[in-house]
Amino acid sequence: MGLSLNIIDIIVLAIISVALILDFYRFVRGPLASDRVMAADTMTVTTASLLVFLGYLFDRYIYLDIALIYAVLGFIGVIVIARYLEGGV
Amino acid sequence: MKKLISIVFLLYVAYQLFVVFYAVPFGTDEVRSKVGRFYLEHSPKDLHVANTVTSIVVNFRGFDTLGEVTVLFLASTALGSILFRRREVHTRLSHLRTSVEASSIVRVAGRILFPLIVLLGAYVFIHGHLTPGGGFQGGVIIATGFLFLLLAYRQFTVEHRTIMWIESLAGITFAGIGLVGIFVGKTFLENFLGVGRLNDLISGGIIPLIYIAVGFKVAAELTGILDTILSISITVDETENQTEKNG
Amino acid sequence: MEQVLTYLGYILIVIGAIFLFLGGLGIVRLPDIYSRLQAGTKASTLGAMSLILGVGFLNPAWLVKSLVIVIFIALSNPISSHALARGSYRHNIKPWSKEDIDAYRQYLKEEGQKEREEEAKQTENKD
Amino acid sequence: MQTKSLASKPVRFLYSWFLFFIVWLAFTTSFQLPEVLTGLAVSLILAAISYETFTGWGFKGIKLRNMWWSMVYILNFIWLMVKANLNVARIVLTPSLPINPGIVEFETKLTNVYAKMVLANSITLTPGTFTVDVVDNKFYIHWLDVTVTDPHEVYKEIAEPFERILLKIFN
Amino acid sequence: MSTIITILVVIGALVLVAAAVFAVHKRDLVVATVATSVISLVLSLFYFLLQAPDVALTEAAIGVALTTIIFIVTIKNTKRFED
Repeated sequence: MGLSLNIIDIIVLAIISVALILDFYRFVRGPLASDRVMAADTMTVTTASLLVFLGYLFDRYIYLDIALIYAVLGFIGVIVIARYLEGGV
Repeated sequence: MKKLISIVFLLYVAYQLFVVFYAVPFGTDEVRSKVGRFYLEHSPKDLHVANTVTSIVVNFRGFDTLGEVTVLFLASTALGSILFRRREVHTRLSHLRTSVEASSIVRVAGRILFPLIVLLGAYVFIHGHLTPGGGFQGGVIIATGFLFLLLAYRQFTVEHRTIMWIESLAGITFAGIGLVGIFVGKTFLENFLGVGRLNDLISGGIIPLIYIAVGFKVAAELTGILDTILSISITVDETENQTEKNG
Repeated sequence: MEQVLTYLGYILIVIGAIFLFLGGLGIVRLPDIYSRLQAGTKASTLGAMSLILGVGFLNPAWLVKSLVIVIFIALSNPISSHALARGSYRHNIKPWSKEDIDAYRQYLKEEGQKEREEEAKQTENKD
Repeated sequence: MQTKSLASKPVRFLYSWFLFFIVWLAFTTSFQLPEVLTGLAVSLILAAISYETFTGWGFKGIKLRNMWWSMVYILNFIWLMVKANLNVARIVLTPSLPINPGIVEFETKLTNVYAKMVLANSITLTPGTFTVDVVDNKFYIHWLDVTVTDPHEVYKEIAEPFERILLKIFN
Repeated sequence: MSTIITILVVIGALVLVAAAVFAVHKRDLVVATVATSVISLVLSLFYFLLQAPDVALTEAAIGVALTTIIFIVTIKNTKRFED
């Protein structure tokens, strides 16, 4: 893969990786199920933006579709668990 | 001790797998088999399909896909047959799906976002031959949209008769397109339409038609399954409560 | 003009990445689920929006689709966090509070009372 | 839904069709004839299914005045959102965590359900506040740094800047 | 592949393993369900990095809500241990 990255790209990727690790830390630590769900939700949003950025780096327009799916559907998984917690499902 | 042994064993297995896979030059031309090269060459050239995976799934191995769709249909039917009696009890016992209503924000969001989710699903399966995705993925997205409605509104249920009709019609369309292939050409699911220009919406012959049928079928099946299992989850509670009160 | 768009895009992308990082830091540092939801939702929503919009500016042909993604994120992300907060509260997870300010608990208590009364009435009618 | 300002069925149907078609064009970003025709067909089917619940107003919503106030609202909102995030950043980066969280309530003057949703989402995304629940016209807000607890004061503090504009758009 | 992307892949792999261990070892099944959705998220990212957008899209569409609801309904109808 002939991927040419400039310094800003590398910095951005590094920052997003650190953000993902922080989210995952909360996922591991989170004392309650809700904390973990929230961490997973934040990870989903972060990953969606990471996918858009990687799509730009690979220069493939169609890769935006996957990020679109995460943006549109990502919240339904959270609502499922939220409804379960409030006794709704 | 047991744990230690299992961890050591797992690490050994992981190491061996690493050794094996490290030797394989993934992603280079050496591993591409004859079949793979054939697909890569012929799918844009003969069929004018931008998404090679689609052309393999629907055209070169279309019969396989028909089998998969049938498996999904069987699974949904089997689930329905197991849970049917429970459903009957459910409709008799309770007028509401759940005890706690969703918050009004979620309900209003359901009104606005549901059509947009369905539109995205339609986009994914209609553009299956141009962009990633296809019938199955589009159907799953539409079913997720219905899941959102089922979660947000506790009175909302899906009309199972309509679902059955959509499902059957989509299945018949798929098989019918295949049969037309027999009559026009030689084989089942042979392409009988013009292939169009690469990267146009009207291209790839029968692929978009089949994907639309598959999309409808998968969406209908999954929606039916979701509605069934969500009703069941209430039914168990309700029947338990009922027996407690009566007994 | 193109130069300007490129600079603008990169600035937005870096801001977005920093906000995503701050969101992660926020959910690690804050004391309870509700405060964490605040940090997580706000920072990650703005971060994602800014980053995706930045990519749109870098590549003007992508602008429309990235705008669609941004709009969907802005619509759907607060809803999911709101639903999660409501679900957690109704699952009896108490918020961390210095001065014990909690209007919602009062409301839930009243509502529970009302429901119980109604249920009692219904069972009476049945019998 | 407000029965007062409900548009007639054909108008709502046309409005939904129009809106879905625009979203479709945004998905495909292409103006070739087959794409446009397919989009028209798909959004027609979708509008036929869901126009009853999708919108209550129809084209009445699209007025120059409303568009102008929506612009004002969005700009205002973006500015407040940036401020909110700087605020969160300040709190998170301060070692001592200067917060005093609590849940407060206030009553809104809005009657339209869509307006309420917009208000709730805006509150969720702006400084230190977070919608926990909406019951009829009562909002329950988790506030990261509570300064006042009286509903009227809370209303003035949190909701007023949004509601002033929202009342102009939705009424 | 560029170095930073290799690092990203390594981080993702570690997250994957940790989430898998979580899903197996936690007594609270809701947490295990969330762990599976994290696994699906990272897997989707991997497929994306390996230039297989079709598979990534499938993983995204299925893993984001459909598996969750099936597991949650199962948990609801059996038993949940909370920790």
